[in-house]
Amino acid sequence: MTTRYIGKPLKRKEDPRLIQGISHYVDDLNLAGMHYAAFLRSPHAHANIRSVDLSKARHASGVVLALSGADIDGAIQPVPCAAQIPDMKSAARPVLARDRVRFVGEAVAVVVASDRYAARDALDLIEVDYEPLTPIVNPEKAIAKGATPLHAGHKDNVAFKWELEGGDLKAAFKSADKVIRQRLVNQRLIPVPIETRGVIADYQPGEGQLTVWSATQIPHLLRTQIASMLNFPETLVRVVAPEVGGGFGSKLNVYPEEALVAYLAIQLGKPVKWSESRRENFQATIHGRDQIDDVEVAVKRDGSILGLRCHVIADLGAYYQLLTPLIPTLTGLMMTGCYKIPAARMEITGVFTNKMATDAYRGAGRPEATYLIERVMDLVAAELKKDPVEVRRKNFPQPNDFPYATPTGLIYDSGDYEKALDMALKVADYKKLRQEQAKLRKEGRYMGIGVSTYVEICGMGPSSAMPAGGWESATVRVEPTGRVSVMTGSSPHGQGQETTFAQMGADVLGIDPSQFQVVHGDTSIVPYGIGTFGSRATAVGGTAVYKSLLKVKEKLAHIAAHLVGSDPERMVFADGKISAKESPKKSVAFGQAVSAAYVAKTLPADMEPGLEATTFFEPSNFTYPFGTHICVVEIDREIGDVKLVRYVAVDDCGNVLNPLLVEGQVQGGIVQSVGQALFEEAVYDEQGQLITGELMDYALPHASDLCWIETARTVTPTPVNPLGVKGVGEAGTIGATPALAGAVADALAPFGVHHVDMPFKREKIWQLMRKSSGRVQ
Amino acid sequence: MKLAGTVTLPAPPSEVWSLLTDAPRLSRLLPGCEQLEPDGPDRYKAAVKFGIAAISGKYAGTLEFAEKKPPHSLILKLDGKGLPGFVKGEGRIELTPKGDTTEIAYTGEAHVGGLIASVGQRMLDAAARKIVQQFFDSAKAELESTKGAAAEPNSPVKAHRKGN
Amino acid sequence: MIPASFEYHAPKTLDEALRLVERHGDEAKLLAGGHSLLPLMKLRLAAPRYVIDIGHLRGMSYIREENGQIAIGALTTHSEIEHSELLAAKCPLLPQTAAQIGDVQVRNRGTIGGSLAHADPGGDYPAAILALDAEIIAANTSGTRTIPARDFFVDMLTTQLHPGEILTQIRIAPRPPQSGTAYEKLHQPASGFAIVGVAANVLLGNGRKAIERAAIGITGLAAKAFRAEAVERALNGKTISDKVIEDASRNAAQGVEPLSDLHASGEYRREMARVFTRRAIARAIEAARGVSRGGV
Amino acid sequence: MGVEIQLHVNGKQHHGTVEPRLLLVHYLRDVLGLTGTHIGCETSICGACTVLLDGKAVKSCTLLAVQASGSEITTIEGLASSQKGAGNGAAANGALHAVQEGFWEKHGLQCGYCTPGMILAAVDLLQRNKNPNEGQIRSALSGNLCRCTGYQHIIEAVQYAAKKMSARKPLKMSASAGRTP
Repeated sequence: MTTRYIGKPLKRKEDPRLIQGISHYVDDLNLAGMHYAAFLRSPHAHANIRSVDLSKARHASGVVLALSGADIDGAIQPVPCAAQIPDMKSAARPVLARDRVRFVGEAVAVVVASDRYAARDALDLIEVDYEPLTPIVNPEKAIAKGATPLHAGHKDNVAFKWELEGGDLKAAFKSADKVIRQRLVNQRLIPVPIETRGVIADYQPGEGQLTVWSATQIPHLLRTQIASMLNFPETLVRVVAPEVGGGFGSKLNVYPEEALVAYLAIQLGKPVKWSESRRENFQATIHGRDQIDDVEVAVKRDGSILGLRCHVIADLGAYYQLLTPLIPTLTGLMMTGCYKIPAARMEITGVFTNKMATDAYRGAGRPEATYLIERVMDLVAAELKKDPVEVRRKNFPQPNDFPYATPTGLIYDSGDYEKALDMALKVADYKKLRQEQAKLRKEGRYMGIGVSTYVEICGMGPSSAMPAGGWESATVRVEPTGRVSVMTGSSPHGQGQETTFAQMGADVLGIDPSQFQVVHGDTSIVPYGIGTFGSRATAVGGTAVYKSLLKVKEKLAHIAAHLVGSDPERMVFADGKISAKESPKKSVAFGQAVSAAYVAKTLPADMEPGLEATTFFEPSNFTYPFGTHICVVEIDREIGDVKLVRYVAVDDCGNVLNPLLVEGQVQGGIVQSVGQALFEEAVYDEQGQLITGELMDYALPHASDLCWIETARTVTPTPVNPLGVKGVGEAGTIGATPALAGAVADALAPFGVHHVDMPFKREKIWQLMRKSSGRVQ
Repeated sequence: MKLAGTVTLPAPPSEVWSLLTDAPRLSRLLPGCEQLEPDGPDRYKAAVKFGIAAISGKYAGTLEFAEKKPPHSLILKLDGKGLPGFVKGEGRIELTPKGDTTEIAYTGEAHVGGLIASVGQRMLDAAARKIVQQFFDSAKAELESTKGAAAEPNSPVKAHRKGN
Repeated sequence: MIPASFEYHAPKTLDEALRLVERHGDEAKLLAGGHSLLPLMKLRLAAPRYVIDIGHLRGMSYIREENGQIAIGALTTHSEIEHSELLAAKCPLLPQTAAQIGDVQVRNRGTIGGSLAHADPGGDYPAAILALDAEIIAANTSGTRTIPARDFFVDMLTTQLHPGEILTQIRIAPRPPQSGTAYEKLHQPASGFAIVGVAANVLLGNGRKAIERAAIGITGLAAKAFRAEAVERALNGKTISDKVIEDASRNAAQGVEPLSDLHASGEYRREMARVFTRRAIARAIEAARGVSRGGV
Repeated sequence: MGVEIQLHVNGKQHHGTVEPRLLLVHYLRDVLGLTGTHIGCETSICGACTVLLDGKAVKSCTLLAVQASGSEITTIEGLASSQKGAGNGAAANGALHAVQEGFWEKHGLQCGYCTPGMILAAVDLLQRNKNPNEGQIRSALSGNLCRCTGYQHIIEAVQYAAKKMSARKPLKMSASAGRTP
């Protein structure tokens, strides 16, 4: 295969419709006779529901239906949780609260009206009598003795305990020169895709067909779950994910509204739309992170790490969503990062609190792990008065150590960590940065340099390690006209598969990328698939496409060889032709061979007509991209403001299909990390009120908050898939947070500060400097 | 949200006490109080319009006195809900004679939930302070206007007042 | 988010608008650009019965010289102020302040009159208006009155404007020679509102070596914007030095109860008031020196 | 109680009677079917709903349709063909506007949801400033949030458009044009 398109920065095929505003997200779709749903949500974090009075709302103008939890009792199953951990307690989220509410924003009633304004007005007419209960907000208090359990039948608020240990930990700590301990808080975050969620459901009673449009990352899993929740035949459910305006994990879930809106459409026999408001998105779409880590590390004086021990308190919120309990366990698996640490132990306590559930948010458990281990490396460096770069280098596995087995049971596929580190040091001119820092410190200016060397688990993943299948499907169908449909289960929401898969197809079949149509997100067209998350679209979904392409190619080679009288093994696909290697004259146009497959008059003996292949690709392992990020900040001594000065990212995601898109993913991921490091924090007050409930109070990074991001790459292909690609969707987010944290701690080192919990809000930094200003070195 | 402070009112504790515990008079002090009706011993149903400028909402709820130690101290409990959210507060009021006047020390805590908690956050503290200040300003004015005169006897325990 | 229903009026003349606000009193809300009122209405924190849209009134959007003063119509947008050449020459503090409000879209739509009448504690203009000793003209059906900026802001979201009055104009005396101004702001990272915003207006004397008169307006710190008189007293008549500026700035929060919220505690706000007051004064002095050197 | 409005949207005149509380963004999307204008935050922070009103970028979620009556509006759908809104960036024959082209060339979008608002905010900038530097672009786009791209490719897209537009026949700029924010 000649790679004319793979590896090239092709412009995206999906962009023309997006930049002209003529594509369709859920809320852009309108069906005849559409009705609108609106949800009444609990203002209390914890309360018994004494009564819900819908009588006024039911009589309001335009209202056709109003329901409370009692009205749908038993009709809809609770929100599913696919993650299973031994001995975990049940905590299923009802689609509408019945007797008790357990977080602010939990849906209590739903109204359907003829337009969205009437639906909203009717909410004000619903009267709910609540009996407020004491909310449990702090996870440490939630598991303290005497705390009242949130869920009936539980004896406490511990959802589960999970442990993992590898290597001889006792020996490690016994032979250590030093043991360093630190408590780290990985704050609660709100994913905030710019498009909120939205659902439309339409039911055709004659055919019994239920169609649900949802802003989802997982159309097929959603279809199965809606069918189960409603006890509706799965064969008659069609789920469509139209354009999806960002997800970051928050749309990798099954939500009450998805089943409820479908239920309402069935009840009413009318199409029903629900568009999530931003406030609802803050309160009732999954949150991310929220871990308290107590970590201990055993080190030698020379900087080598002997053992790592960690206890994580994971705040799960009030109920499980699809993957809630699974997320912190990924932190456990990844805890030793990109280092050769002989022994490690992780204990996780999952805790129920009166908050929205946490679940997969970009990186999902791995940013937490990288943050944990990278903070540890910085603390070790500070304690041993070594350069953070050298401590890292000291503990890297070497290229010939791969495949490398971690004490947590993972097998890292391939890597050359030092190469990426060296490249980053060179791009950043690390030596010079350190000199500049020393000079500025003398002037009373506080510049900090943070280094993060990371590895991540991507390409999720073998089914044995996944809660609901880790494979991906793809069908490639060459249509009679020679155009190619690629049906992928990796339903994208900004990742650009329509382009990258077309690039791949073009090289495999020797035709132009414009000949390809990548179809996704419609369960009635695309074979069952898993979805886009965990940086798996290219590594797993792409491989499925690649394998289907090869199958189609092989068939075409046979047809072409049969037509020109040559050997299928010797057929070359290029420039829209299929030619025999030995003679350019023995050649057919691509379309001619395709036509032969359909007209079926001149096919080789025993060959089926048609030109279509489907693959369900099961990866043998995860992939493990890695890299080095270097961040430079300067802190305003008077205000505590952290200003980004430079950012260098060297990422290795294996082979690259489209460098432009890879760069975009890396930059976006880094900025999402900047958000966590500098601004973002979901704050619940003592009463469980979410007081960062709108974008007026929850700050996302703006263009004006950032510096130029300098990116570079090393390429270490993975042996896990034939494309050698590893995945890049989360790299930026996973690599960047610790680089920022390291830079801030480094800037504050003259104040005797070695660790600060995120987010690095001005006042926090200002207080730290002020408190220790007497100790400035 | 915590509130605390002291204020001096121009009357001896006995008069201040009767002002604070007499529902109809009290209703005139509470900013925005539109209705206060008895609902059991030391307990009243209240309808209040709270807010600042454009941001205001109607709340229905209860007002309760507890641990009354005339004329020294009492606890005032407020509980209300409306479309913008709910408020639940408890305040302890202590009266100390200072010559002809009374020094009032108050400490209280209020919990606010719903819409106002999540979007009005940056204004809440100041709004609460303002409401407390208005309350004591009205009390001052009331005491000054009735100075020397005995409190009105047994007016019907129902008070209405139009908005603020 | 959808506002509650209201009765809508779009008067064609100011007189008509005045009659409407007189008739509906505090049940009516004026709508100009809408960037203060509509967010509140969409959240249903505000649900006025009547909305009187004065945005279509002609002749209330202007920046011009009148009787030796600069007059700005209440409906002038932030972006018109930001880009006004007249203001850049005669009152640069206002364009500087306007440029720091919200974002481009908000500045294209929000009006100075609406912003001042709303009196958000984190609004930017109040600091500048105070430092400039501006006058605010309010009209009702029986005539107009002039409110000095110092008296205009009463409390959080509360101004001197009575029900039935409409803010129509802001008047500012042109900047005397040897004077300089600056607006320094610490913005809330999510909304862009001022956590602390300090507008400084200094008049230099004694061969530009001393401060003859200083006016300092501070917003964001407290429930309402105010003049930092203690700072002004500490500056007036003093020979300029870093120490004088630093010492004067220490009085920025004197006698003021700072706001405290999720984004900044009272303690932090108080300290930032000091820092930003110092920065604003220093920059205003620089501007005064630079401009007078330039011979304008 | 309906109120009569008339608006000029993407070069077409529209008359209608609307409920006074109807937001401009809902009028454009639900009444006119112009769904390229998106709703992101509803509190005038994110800028996804940005349209050009009489040539200037505004947030249509914080405007009533009645307020816009009598105005000219350009939405993303009409940008390329509407000379008024497009300035000298508009290309002939309904092709792409230079800013749209820049976003495509420089991969200035991923999920595309913030993109229409981002493009219109960039058009507003380039009308005022033909050759903005990085800092000016960052500041001019601070009323628009993007959660996917990290903004860098968007900045490159705007720079691309600026270059492209200045290479074309210069348009007569209004009095305020050329000022930097």
